[in-house]
Amino acid sequence: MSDSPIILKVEGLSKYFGGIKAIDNVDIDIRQGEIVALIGPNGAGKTTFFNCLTGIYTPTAGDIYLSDPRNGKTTRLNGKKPNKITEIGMARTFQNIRLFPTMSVLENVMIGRHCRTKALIFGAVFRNKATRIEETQIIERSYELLKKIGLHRQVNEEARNLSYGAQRRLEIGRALATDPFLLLLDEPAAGMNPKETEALVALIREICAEGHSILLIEHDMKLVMSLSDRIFVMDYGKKIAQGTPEEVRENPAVIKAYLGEDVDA
Amino acid sequence: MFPVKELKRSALTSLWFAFLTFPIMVVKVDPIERVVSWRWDNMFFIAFGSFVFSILAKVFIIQKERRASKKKQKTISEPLVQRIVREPRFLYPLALACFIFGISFPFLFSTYQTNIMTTALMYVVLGLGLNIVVGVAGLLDLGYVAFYAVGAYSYALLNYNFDMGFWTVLPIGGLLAALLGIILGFPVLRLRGDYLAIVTLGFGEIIRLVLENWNDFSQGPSGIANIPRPSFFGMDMTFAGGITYIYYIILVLVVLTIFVVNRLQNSRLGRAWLALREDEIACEAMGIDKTKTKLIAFSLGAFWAGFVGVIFAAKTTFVNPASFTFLESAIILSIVVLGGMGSIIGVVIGALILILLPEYLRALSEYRMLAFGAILVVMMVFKPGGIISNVRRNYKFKGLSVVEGKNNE
Amino acid sequence: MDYFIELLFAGLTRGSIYALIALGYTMVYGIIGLINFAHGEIYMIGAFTSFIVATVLSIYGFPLLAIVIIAAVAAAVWSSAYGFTVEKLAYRPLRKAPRLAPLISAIGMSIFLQNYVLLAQTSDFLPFPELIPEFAFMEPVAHIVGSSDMVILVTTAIVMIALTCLIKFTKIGKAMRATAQDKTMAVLVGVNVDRVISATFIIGSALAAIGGLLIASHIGQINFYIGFLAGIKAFTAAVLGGIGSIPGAVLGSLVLGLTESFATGYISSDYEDVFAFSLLVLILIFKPSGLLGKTETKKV
Amino acid sequence: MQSGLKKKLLVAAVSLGFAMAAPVAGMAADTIKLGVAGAQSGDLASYGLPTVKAAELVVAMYNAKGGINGKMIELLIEDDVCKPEVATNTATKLVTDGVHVVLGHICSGATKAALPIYKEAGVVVMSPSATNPDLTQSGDYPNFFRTIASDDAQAQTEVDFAINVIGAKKIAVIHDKGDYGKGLAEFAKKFIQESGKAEVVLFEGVTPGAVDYTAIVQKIKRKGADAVIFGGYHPEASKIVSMMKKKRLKITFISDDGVKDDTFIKVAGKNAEGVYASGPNDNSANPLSTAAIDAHKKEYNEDPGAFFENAYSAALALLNAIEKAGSTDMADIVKALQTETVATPVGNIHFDTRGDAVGVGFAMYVVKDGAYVEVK
Repeated sequence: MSDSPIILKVEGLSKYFGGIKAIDNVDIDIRQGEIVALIGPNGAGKTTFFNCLTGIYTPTAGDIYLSDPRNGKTTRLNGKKPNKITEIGMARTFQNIRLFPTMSVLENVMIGRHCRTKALIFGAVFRNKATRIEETQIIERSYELLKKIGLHRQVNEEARNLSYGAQRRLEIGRALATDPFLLLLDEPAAGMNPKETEALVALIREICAEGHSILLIEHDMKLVMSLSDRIFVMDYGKKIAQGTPEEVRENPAVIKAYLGEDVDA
Repeated sequence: MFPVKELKRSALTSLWFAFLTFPIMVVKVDPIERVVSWRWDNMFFIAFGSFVFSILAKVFIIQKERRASKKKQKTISEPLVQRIVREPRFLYPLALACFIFGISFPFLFSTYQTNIMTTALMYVVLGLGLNIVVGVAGLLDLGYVAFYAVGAYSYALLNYNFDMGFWTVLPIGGLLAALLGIILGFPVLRLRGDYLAIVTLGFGEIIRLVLENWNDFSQGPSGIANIPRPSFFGMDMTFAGGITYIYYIILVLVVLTIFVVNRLQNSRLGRAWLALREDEIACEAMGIDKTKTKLIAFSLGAFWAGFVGVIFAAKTTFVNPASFTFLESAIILSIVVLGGMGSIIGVVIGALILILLPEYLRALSEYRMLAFGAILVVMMVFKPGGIISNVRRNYKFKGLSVVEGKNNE
Repeated sequence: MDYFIELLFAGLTRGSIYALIALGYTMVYGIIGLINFAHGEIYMIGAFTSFIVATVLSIYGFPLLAIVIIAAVAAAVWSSAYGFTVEKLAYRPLRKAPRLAPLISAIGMSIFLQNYVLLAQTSDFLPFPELIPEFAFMEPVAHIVGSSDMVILVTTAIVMIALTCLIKFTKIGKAMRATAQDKTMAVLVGVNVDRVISATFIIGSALAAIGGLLIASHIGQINFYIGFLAGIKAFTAAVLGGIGSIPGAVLGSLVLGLTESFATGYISSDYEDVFAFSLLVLILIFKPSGLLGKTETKKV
Repeated sequence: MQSGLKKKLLVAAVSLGFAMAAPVAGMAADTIKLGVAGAQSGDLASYGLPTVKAAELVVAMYNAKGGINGKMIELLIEDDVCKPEVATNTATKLVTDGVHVVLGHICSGATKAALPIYKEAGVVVMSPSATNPDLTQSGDYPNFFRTIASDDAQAQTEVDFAINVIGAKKIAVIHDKGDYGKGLAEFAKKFIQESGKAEVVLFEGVTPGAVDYTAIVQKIKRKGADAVIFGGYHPEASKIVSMMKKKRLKITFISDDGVKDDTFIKVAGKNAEGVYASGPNDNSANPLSTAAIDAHKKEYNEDPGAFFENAYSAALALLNAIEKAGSTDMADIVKALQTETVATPVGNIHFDTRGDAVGVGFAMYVVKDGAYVEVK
């Protein structure tokens, strides 16, 4: 893997809230086709880090570069709006699920297609041929994705009526609908039972095999260790370790950070 | 059936209201003649009235709870109205019947009735326009009347200064309003909900104040008179003919608006608006350009208001700033919320109720506004979703062939 | 220079008037996030109650000081009662409803209360008794700042300090702050949220009533419609200062009052409201949460 | 396409409306229908209701005598809340109901909006209170008449008084930004400038309902004005005079008919002393006027309100014209109005070709010991 191109490069990223250093000078890089995990105790700044990457927060210092492996174009993400970043090809899910609760499962995924389609007022009102074709494609593509994440039987259900695990999967499906090359998953297994988690692991592998790279935050160490190619560890806003699962597992700094916690759990 | 404890509470409620309304209802002073009149009978009415009302409200609530608990097992059955609306086999004949009725209206009823109905239909279009902004996209706009004013003054001024005709100005008025919507929307749409509300309110007031103060431009508070009615291929029309003609224009506009709004709601754009209303951050993360999408909604709403504004000027043949106060915005907003946000039929019914009811309640003229305020409150308390809530078409998926179906809620 | 000082005091008086009403808006908004459109009407009812009480007492020949005190207490009591009742009837059932529902309910309540007073009393303007006498010691500066201006300025200052203390140091104040920050957490730590919200409405309404008495006495007249414009302006001031923030409401009110006063004095009163609203729009564009409002960190 | 149930409701609403409209519309055709339109509810109701009462009194008087040429007179009373858009509905309703002449409307804006409708239907309209000069001077409304002098005449009276009687050199012209007040103030400004004897040092509008007028009063003081001419209604006027008193500004305050109202004196109290206001000529010596007021007191147990005498006179003039013309045709009525002089509470009047009453004028009044007295 180490020879595939770097698609995300973060250099010296910092984010301060007033005097609090939520992220302090963090470097990270992700290569095409990798599954990378970001771990750390609660409050280590992982989600804040995601929010900086996806443009929800503006970083205080540092640079974020995203390179599209499909055309090799590199963009500096600092100060870009979240929707622009998604358009470039990095999509995310949320730790505290943010689906559109009263919209149907299908519609939730269709929203993901928004940034890859064009129809505006004219198309909406006149429903010309191009618009009709586009709409059909949106629906077909969304249905395919639902099949992949195993929600096609609940296609007409309202999103809020889904089980917790299904909602998490739907978030992944919705993010995939934006055609990303890099997918950020924020605690995708939180609240799932072991069976659901197993299915999730399979799903993530499948997504990765299709050519998407993945950066995930997760507390379930078993999942992290079995899934990740590389792991970054954060604590108190700083990156304290990085490496393969084996290297990280033996790193004394990591053990100290998780003091008292069962690392293998 | 009715517990004694509740009776006691009702008695307390009535005592409370007797106390509450004491200075305003009972005491009346004449500061010049220095006489005080004590209207004790009012206190009795208030106490008695609030006692009865509170018992009625209790009974209503108890029954509602009972019904709700019964329905728990089954899925909640939809109200009749919503079922009819959802079923094409009911809807289409009904829509056709309405349309035929609409067309024959001027032949069935007097010119006066036609005129009133024209006003009501204007508010239908205004409501539908604001519905795009508030109901669908979730942007609270308290200054909608500003765009209405822009439309009305576009026609008045363009006609007065350049002798432009109704049909020429109709699209121009709409476009000017939409343009203004974009200019205003651009800086303010990034504000959070309630800040947006006050800024739009302020903007509505600014437009009115400018019209009031800038005499050279708008002729100030005395307004512009003798605005011509729309022409019909250059023919002169009798007075009644003119009213009927405007009625048909607005009827066509209503049909057009319903058509367009319906299509917009079921489009890529409409989905984005709905999503935006539910979760802005998730929307942005899904690649939706928040500002652009909101701006489109805002200016489309404005466009419709401008349109109706032109018709308003043509119908009234006179405009002055007094027609475009905050109360007008509040009424249009009430139409949207009362009818059911986001629901086209709801808004249509809401507009007809709110505009026709006061017109036919002339007999109660003094109590009209009192009743209007009370109805708004009672309606919201007992049915906060509006008359018809959430009749929205969702995409239903049947196998691989996609059919547009109806909502499942 | 004299002219500047005259306008300065005119602006401060006007700003203080707005502040007394704006505090109620900002407190309610801070706690339940509702634009209480009926607040202007509560202010009007406060003014009317004090008008009725003061006139009745003066007809029965009470001394001025007694009239002022009784009228102020009565206005505060009844306004609070109205505020309490309005919240209970029109807002409390809507706490879990869609966001716009309580707003429409508030607009409806405002229209209702206006017409209630119109029908129960009169549509005419009525002379408000002069409750603030002309103090002899103010005479040398009366052309700049009169007795009633002085009383309004001082009252606003006292009210603001008292309110700040109340919120900082008392139990109910702490409960208010807790509720404003996180309603669910407040319940968990044992705060009776319903009671806190009621208390907020009661305090806000009482302040509006005091404002009503002072302002009506200052301008010397009253009718059922005075709440509307004053309410809108005060609300604008609250937003300007950062809605939800108590010092913000006062600062916003003073800024608004001064803007209007100087705009009238140096430019033209034709466009005084245009200046006021333009100022609001400008400030919100550059500082979206108002002058002293907290910039919200998005919780993702 | 989903217009759905809307019409179901509509049918109900419309039939309701019909039920209410029917008794009025269904009367026999051989009555003379006198429409009365104006604000009868809302915040301006107090300006419109006295007109209804005046019409009721006059019609009762005529009908007691057996009507006009054997026909009884029927009243059609409609509310326009002084809003232009409502006024067009009101006018349409009256025209649909076959009205012959209309007494109204009350506000100038509403009148302007309604007039084209009456014009097309050939209905003569006479207002007791719409003072906007355009109504008669533009020549657009041959069917319009009024028993009140227009704003420009009133402004002329005020300006002449300020310059010639008071001897003002620097005049501040203030208005309330409203239809009536601003129109009047503009004429005042124009006449002052044309006279060349005084200058307008300030011309500005105040916001009605604002909580405080200190800034504008300080500005008047700053400009060194020796008189204020105010165009608008009494609530703002009383706020301004009391604020002037508080800020120790002692200059002459001259205002208009909207202020020449006893409510002004009640509200402004002792601050009203010395305020000048123009108003219709004093008719207290006219026996017709006293008779009309007595009739009102007898019938309604209270003193008549604003514009009562003008409305009473207008009703008399209209019915007299129909009687003399022997027809309800617009052309005949117009001719009779212009040629036949009729004795009314506001004097013996007829109308000029523009529609203004000849014989109605303005006089200046001053508040003295809590009452308006005419300045001789």
